[in-house]
Amino acid sequence: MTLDVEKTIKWMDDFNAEIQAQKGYLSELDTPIGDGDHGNNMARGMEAVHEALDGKEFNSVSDVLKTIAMSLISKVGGAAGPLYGTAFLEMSKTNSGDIKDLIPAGLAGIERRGNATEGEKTMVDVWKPAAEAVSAGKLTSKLIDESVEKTRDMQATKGRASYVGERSIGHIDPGSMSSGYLLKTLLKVGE
Amino acid sequence: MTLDVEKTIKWMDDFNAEIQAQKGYLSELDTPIGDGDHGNNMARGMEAVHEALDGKEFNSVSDVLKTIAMSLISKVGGAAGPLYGTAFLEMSKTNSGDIKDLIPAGLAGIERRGNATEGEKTMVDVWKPAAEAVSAGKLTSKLIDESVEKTRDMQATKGRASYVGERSIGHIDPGSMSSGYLLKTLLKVGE
Amino acid sequence: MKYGIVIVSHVSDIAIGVQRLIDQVAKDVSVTTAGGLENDGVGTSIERIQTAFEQNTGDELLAFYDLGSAKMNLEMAIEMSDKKVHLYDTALVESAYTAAALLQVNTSLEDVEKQINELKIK
Amino acid sequence: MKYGIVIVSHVSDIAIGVQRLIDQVAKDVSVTTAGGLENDGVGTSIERIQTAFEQNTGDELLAFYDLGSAKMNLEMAIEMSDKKVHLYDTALVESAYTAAALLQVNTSLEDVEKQINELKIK
Ligand SMILES: Nc1ncnc2c1ncn2[C@@H]1O[C@H](COP(=O)(O)OP(=O)(O)O)[C@@H](O)[C@H]1O
Ligand SMILES: Nc1ncnc2c1ncn2[C@@H]1O[C@H](COP(=O)(O)OP(=O)(O)O)[C@@H](O)[C@H]1O
Ligand SMILES: [Mg+2]
Ligand SMILES: [Mg+2]
Ligand SMILES: [Mg+2]
Ligand SMILES: [Mg+2]
Repeated sequence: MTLDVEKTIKWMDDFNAEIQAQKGYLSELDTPIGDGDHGNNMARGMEAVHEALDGKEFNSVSDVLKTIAMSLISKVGGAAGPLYGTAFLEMSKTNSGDIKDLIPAGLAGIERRGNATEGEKTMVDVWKPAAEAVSAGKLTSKLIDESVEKTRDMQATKGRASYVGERSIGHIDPGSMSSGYLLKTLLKVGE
Repeated sequence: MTLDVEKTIKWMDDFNAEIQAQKGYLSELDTPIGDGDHGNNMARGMEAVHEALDGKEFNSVSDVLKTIAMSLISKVGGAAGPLYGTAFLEMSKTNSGDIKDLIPAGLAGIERRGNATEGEKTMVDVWKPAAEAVSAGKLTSKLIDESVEKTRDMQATKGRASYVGERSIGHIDPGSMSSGYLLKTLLKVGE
Repeated sequence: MKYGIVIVSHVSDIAIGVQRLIDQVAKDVSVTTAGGLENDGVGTSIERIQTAFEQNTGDELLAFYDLGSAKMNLEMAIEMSDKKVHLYDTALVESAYTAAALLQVNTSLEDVEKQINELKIK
Repeated sequence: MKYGIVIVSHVSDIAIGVQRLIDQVAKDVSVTTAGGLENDGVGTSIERIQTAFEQNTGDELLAFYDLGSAKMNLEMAIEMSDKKVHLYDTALVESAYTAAALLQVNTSLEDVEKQINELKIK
């Protein structure tokens, strides 16, 4: 699937709608293993994205992706800001609209910024299987949901959740959940 | 030499006068190797001591010493507060007015509170030789001045001055200087 | 056993700021502070420390401080206190945060100490 | 070479408090802060970090932070900055204090780093 400017904006509209709808749930996920603000952070960031895109003209998918990155970087306020921001910056640098290029580039950005690898109970645990599946042409909503769910039994070794050690087991990682929304709304704009 | 209530109060009057006169100098000593407040700390503390003693009746030297301790503990604000405070508390516990008992007790209090030993460029470097000399009946103003001066070439390994490491060499330790005033005014009330 | 946290700093802003940071992740842990001197001066006050001990609703307290002279005042206050107070020579902000996050999820004192001892720097 | 110090914290009070603590012992060292979010929120803002870089009169900067997400924002700001910025994974309050005290007496960066690396905890 390949994004154009219109589809990219549609993607963000859908993601924004999902974030605003799930804002409370995301912050709830962040409460037992974090500081309970992930939903608010993402909602604030996506509002800024919406404002930055709304009614504007863009020459390329890359331009849209860069604008998204900048809004997230400056407005999210939590770890998710630099992480999603770097993901979108790296996507923008591919100069491609093909999700086979975009998702692996986003993953690389998150891994670098968060210094994280798979199995640390972070959003990497959703981006990594998604990047592998998209390369093989096998990315589905089901696979995304499963990766999100798998973070439940992991012990966090990165981010705030790592402070509670073993007690992080048994809770879905909030950043993985929001990444799931992001990737599923991306799949949907291609349908 | 043995203190009585009157002499103890006279000692504090003299020490207070000296501290107020040398307030600027003590803070100046504390500037290159500390935070520049030792004179102000001691001046504030000794004002509180003066107020606590002024016009009051005391039954024993121990009572006076305990009152001094409490004022210093609560009013000095810097490291010198708990250090001098503990010194006076320990002196008070000896139930003696004999400076052969008092100075070693004060030293023990400072060593315990500051977890310091000789040679670390702290007030211990004045109290320790004074305690030894007083036991041998050989405590003089000259000996006190010399101990103060010896702190100049030491490298601090305790207190704020320890943060600047080698750069602490070449400056007299402010707490040693104020301890010098304290012990010299003590000798003077016995003359 | 209910544990509380006490933050002692030479500057009131630091003490209050650390409290804000850890309140976020430990809503049910009692956190009290002793920062600075009267008239917003820089230093530590044994009376403020004693008040922080008293106002804390924890039965046993974990105390964190910034610089050595705060430690001396803390030790004096501990000697005078009825409550059991544990004093840590660990990174102020980071160990208070770690302890708070762990106490919030009912971690045992032993396990909390295992974690924060890795932050020992004083 | 003139060095400056930048303090990044999730809470504005912590950043300002550390600045007050170190100003005491380092009157001639430029110290700037980036604490919290707009409307006194808890978090870190890349824009505030960039402003702290710009307003610092040091030619090279030493940056200290509280928690991991502050580090990520710091790293982004460093990538976008013209100034050379050194980032330390050390105890926030204690290492900023140590660095300030040493820079005030013109210690070389190498020697400052030797000291603060002993406070590495992140
Ligand atoms: N070092 C890291 N690497 C990758 N992802 C991380 C890292 N740290 C945190 N995250 C992700 O960020 C999410 C938390 O985001 P958020 O709540 O907005 O930030 P904060 O923890 O600063 O409050 C986590 O659920 C996790 O998925
Ligand atoms: N650990 C210690 N043991 C003994 N004396 C100490 C110790 N730390 C500091 N001092 C003494 O205290 C003096 C500094 O007192 P002051 O300036 O009032 O405190 P602060 O360092 O808190 O500003 C030093 O000059 C030194 O003599
Ligand atoms: Mg969060
Ligand atoms: Mg947060
Ligand atoms: Mg001082
Ligand atoms: Mg002081």
